[in-house]
Amino acid sequence: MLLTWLWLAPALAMIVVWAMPSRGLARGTALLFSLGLFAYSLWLLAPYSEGLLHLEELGVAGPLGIRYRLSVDGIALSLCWLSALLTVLSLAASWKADVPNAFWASFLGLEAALMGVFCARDLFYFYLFWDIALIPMFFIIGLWGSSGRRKASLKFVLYTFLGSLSLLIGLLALVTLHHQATGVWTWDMSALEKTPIAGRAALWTYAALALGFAVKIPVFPLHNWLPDAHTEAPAAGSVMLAGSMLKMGLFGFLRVLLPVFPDLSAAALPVLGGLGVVNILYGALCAMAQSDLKRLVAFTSVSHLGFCLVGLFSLTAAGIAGASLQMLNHGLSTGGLFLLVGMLYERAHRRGLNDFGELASRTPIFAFFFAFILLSSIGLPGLNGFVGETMCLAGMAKASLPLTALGLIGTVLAAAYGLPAFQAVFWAPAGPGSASPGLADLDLRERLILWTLVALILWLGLYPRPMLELLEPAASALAQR
Amino acid sequence: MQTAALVLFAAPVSALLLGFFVFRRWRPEKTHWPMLLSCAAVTAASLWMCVRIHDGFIPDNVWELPVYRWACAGSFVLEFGLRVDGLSAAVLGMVSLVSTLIHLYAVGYMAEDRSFNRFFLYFHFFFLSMVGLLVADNYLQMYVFWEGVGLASFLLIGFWYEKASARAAAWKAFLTNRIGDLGFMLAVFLLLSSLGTVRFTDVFARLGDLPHGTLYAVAFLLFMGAAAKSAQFPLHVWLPDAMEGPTPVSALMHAATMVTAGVFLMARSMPLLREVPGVLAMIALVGLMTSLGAAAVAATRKDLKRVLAYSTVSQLGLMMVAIGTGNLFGAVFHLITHGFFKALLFLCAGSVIHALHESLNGAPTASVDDAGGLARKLPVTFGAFLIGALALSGIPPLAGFFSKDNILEGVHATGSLGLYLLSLLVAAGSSVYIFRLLFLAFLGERPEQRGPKAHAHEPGFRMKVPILALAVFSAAAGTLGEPLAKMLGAAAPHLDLSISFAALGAAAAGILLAWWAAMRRPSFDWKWRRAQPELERILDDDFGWQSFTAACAGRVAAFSRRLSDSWEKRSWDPFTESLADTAVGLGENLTLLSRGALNEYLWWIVVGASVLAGAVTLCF
Amino acid sequence: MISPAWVWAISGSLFILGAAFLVLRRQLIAMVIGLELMINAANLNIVYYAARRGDAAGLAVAFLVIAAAAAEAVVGLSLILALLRSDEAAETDRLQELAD
Amino acid sequence: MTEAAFLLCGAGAVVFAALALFQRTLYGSALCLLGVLLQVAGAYFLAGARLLGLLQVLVYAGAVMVLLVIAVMSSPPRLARPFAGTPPAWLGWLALLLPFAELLAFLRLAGPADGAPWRWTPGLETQTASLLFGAYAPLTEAVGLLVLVASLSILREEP
Repeated sequence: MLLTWLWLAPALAMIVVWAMPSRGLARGTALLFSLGLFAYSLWLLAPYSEGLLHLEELGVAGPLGIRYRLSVDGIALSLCWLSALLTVLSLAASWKADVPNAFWASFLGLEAALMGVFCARDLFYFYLFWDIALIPMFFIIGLWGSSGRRKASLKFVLYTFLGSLSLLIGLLALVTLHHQATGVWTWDMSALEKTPIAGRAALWTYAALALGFAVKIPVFPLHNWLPDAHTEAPAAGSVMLAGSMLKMGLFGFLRVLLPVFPDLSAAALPVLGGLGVVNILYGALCAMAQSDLKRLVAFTSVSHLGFCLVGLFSLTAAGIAGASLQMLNHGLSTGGLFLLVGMLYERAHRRGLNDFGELASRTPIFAFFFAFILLSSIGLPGLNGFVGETMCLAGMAKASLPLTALGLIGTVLAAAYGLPAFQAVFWAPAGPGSASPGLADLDLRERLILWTLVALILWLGLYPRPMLELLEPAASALAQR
Repeated sequence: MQTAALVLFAAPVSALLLGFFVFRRWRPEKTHWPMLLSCAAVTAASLWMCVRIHDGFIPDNVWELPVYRWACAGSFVLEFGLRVDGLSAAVLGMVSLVSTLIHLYAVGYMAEDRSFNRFFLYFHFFFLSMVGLLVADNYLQMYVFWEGVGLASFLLIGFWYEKASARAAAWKAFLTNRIGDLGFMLAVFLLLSSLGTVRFTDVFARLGDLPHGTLYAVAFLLFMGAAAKSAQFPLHVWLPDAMEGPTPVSALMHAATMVTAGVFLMARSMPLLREVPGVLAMIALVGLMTSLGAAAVAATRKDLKRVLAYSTVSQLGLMMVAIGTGNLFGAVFHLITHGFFKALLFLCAGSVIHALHESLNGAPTASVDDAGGLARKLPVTFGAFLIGALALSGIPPLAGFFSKDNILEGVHATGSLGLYLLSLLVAAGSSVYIFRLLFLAFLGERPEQRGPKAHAHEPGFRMKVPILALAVFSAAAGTLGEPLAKMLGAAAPHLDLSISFAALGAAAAGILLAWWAAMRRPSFDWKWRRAQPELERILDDDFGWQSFTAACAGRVAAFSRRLSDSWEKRSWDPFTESLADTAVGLGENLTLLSRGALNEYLWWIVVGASVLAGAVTLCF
Repeated sequence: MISPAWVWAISGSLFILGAAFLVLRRQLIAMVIGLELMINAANLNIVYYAARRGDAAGLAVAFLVIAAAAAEAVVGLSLILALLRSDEAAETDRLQELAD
Repeated sequence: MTEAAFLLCGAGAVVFAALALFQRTLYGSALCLLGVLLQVAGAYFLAGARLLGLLQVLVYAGAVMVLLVIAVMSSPPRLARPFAGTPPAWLGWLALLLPFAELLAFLRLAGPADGAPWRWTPGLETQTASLLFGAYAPLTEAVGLLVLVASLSILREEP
């Protein structure tokens, strides 16, 4: 029952928080609960043995071989930590927002669905949680976003539904083909591994599943929903969206596609690896030209996830471990950036790059944190971004050199979008209409949030070994296939 | 040795932490104390290491200490470790010595600056990264500190961030370094994917099983990284603009230490380079081209620090020539002596700027027009500048002569006369531009100069001590030849009289030319500018290279704007959104069918029935 | 023995004429007439085959069809009368909306 | 011979239907419908289903036509006579007299049904009758009830 609590507890808490009489009470319990859940997910490491934590199978096999199975490996556990941590941080960050109970409840609901996705072992439950995760995020963007929230949330939902439709088709095809080939109805991932399906049918299933996951990662052509969703979502919402929801797509690749179709994934290396590189370059180039800070950060996350994709499809242990580490790094650094932009927006209600002037002198603490997290996101060595990117590209170097070189150009472009933005907001003199004069520096609560992020970034940057040892067995297991 | 290595890292880190958490809040104007202490500690440790290695206490001059395993991933293992051998100890010694003196100088120079604390934090962070870079035991760890140094230069060049030129220069420096780092990193990946390790010892031991193509690529890419950091031809655009930073920054980073990191990388991967003679020749060529071009531009610049910047580029080119001709000892020896006298020249320029502070109203650099006849007002600075100039142009007793002479011998040994003659030309050029600066700035006044007729005052005591110390070092550094050769395990330097006389002649010719141009014809410098504005513009623009790189950057920015605006905003985004509108439109058209006209309904019934009937008849 | 094709031709043309009535004429009453035509065409066919094959059930069906058609006509016409009473409009293009 | 007559009646029905379509007035159409019904009745007779033909004339040509005529009469004048003018008189006579002429012609030429080449199965009608009130009894009752209910629709509830 250990794993079931991981998603069941936040679901129950959601209802409790929703029913709270006063808003302050709801906010308090939500934050306390998320802290508790984070501690619980850390404690889960204790019984974590080599390979899978343990297989939780409840109830009897339902129709078509569907059975409630949960299990978690190193990568899934780290993603659970990430979502738990980010929920705590985003709840703490939106402490001052005057929002109804439903706001806090939807975050807990989102957390429950995310935990479900990361722990699901049965494809049916995986899909179930996959779609449930969409609903709270729709409310978060739709109800509490900024001006253009209607369109953005609708676009977000339509895009992701299209993706999950293709995912559903893929899953159904996979299961039926498996049944035809082996005569066994099963949705269990480990049973479906290395299915004997081959030929065109396998190709079409693979394509459908890949499309379903690709919409979520936002791979290049399907990424339009991301910038809008981010610019319109509230700060906490975009932290959760960028921090953990984008990882669901990658996790899907990692957990479903790679083990089930190893040979096809190897064949798909040039296509999907290439798309990863396109993601890196496209995200970086678009970020260079943005004038809205939040939109810039949104495009940076497109670029970072491109690295994850490249790492994943190098199909080497280093690449996959690097990709999963990069998922964590991206959660921390982009989540941090969104928190910072949120704090800025909370004070000045403006997000334009040239709306602010010499913030370095007016708000030095804010400047320090922004600089630190921005440097981690453009991959300065010694911080976590660099570790992830190096591992991904080192993995890909084994597979194909031109892709690695193109990926590296992404790091140069990262400096090209990161530093001018920093200079425009913090160093350039304040323009006539800029909102800098009245800005107050960070208070204790915000500093505390950011110090945890800085500490994690530094720890992952300087000494990533313990985290890598956690990710290593799962990654090399995938790579061997 | 263990403790010395520990001090190397512990001292700067603790100073930084102290500075950031303690001094920043309570006593910002005192932050230089922990920094100076840590500098002293590091200098002591490194000198002690030099002595240990020199006296042969360490087996075959290499001392390695694996510290911890940074990341393990599948086939390759990345470990952080220290490696101090003759090369790194020598350069470390020079770097720490020069840094301590410049830290001392900076205390005086930046005394009245309001963000004094921030300056010293960045300054010391640079010092930490430089030390880390020198003692790294594998390429990846070197890369980590390599970028740390790049970040420090970004922060320090853009220290006075109110000025747009400083911001632009800082960003340009970081981006160009990042482009070079792209090559460096690609080389690291090549090594990782083919050998599985990047430790120097393992890589150099297993050079054999690297295919020649990869070896060639790795060497070229490493040079690309070094070229960016040491401002060689294609990627040297950032160094002249880097003079926007405060003078101690220019002195320490853009003269003595940071820019030599590229040469250090080349020296460090010498065994690898020796396997690929083609790349060595290419390095020599690029080095020569850079030094010639830089010398030509330096001889015509009016701005004090810009002349010195181009002179650094030229001297680095010379070091690259030494590396290119396989003369590792010459390059490292010149690197060390250059570190001393170039730092001295920059510090003297700093005191000149400090002295003329009022008339410059805050500009970070002084032009020759502002100076003029300073010798009488600033005797100490003039004396030090003279020593530095003599050392740079290679007059015998001083350091420059020995190291430059060694490089010329190396070049001569390769037998290619053209290379030798051009190197002589570079040696002459270096004495031309430095003495032109000396004559214009210090001796003899010119009508065009708005020089300090009244009130230039000698800089304070704290700034004079480092200048005098550096003057002594640049005078005495020549004697370091033998111990350095012993540490590097290279052949002891011997003076080939014919080459030294040729070098001395070139230097003397250069001085005479400078004297003739500056002193005999006082306003020559201004007259030819008015006569050929075209030539002036080309030289100012680095033979058109600065504007070319700016144009490339502009084109990339324009492409990114076009990509994000016209593609993302106007065609791809609306396209996906139009899918929704077409769906809605389709729906509306379908509703037109049921407008309520009964006859039409019946008509559709009849049509449907007939189609059905047709289908049925077709089936049977 | 005439071939059934003739009978089919006749009942078919009757049926099509009925359908034409239904589709072309705007008055509701004309539609009812068209409807009756269609029913008779079908009935004619049934009777022909019933007679040819001597199948009593066919005739029984014909009986029932006539009865049903009568009931249907009654209801149809009463509806039309109701319409006529309400707003004097018995043409299809006036009757666009369900609610008036 | 009777088959030919059968076809003749059918053809007549088609002619009348075509005429109905192009009548300018509703009266005209109604009359033509009467013609069609009678022709079809004739066809039933010739097919040997005499009871059916009788029923057709009785129920259809009688009751339904009356209803139809009432509906036409009560429809607004503009509608009933859209192009001003009454239906041509010959049409009425034709509709009524043609079946009798056919019947007479048939009886005179072919004689009674016994000479029908169609090998009428004797007693076809008795079988249908017994069938209607035997196996199909519930059905016929239901249809009767249907007609009764349908006629209720004529009642007009006072507004």
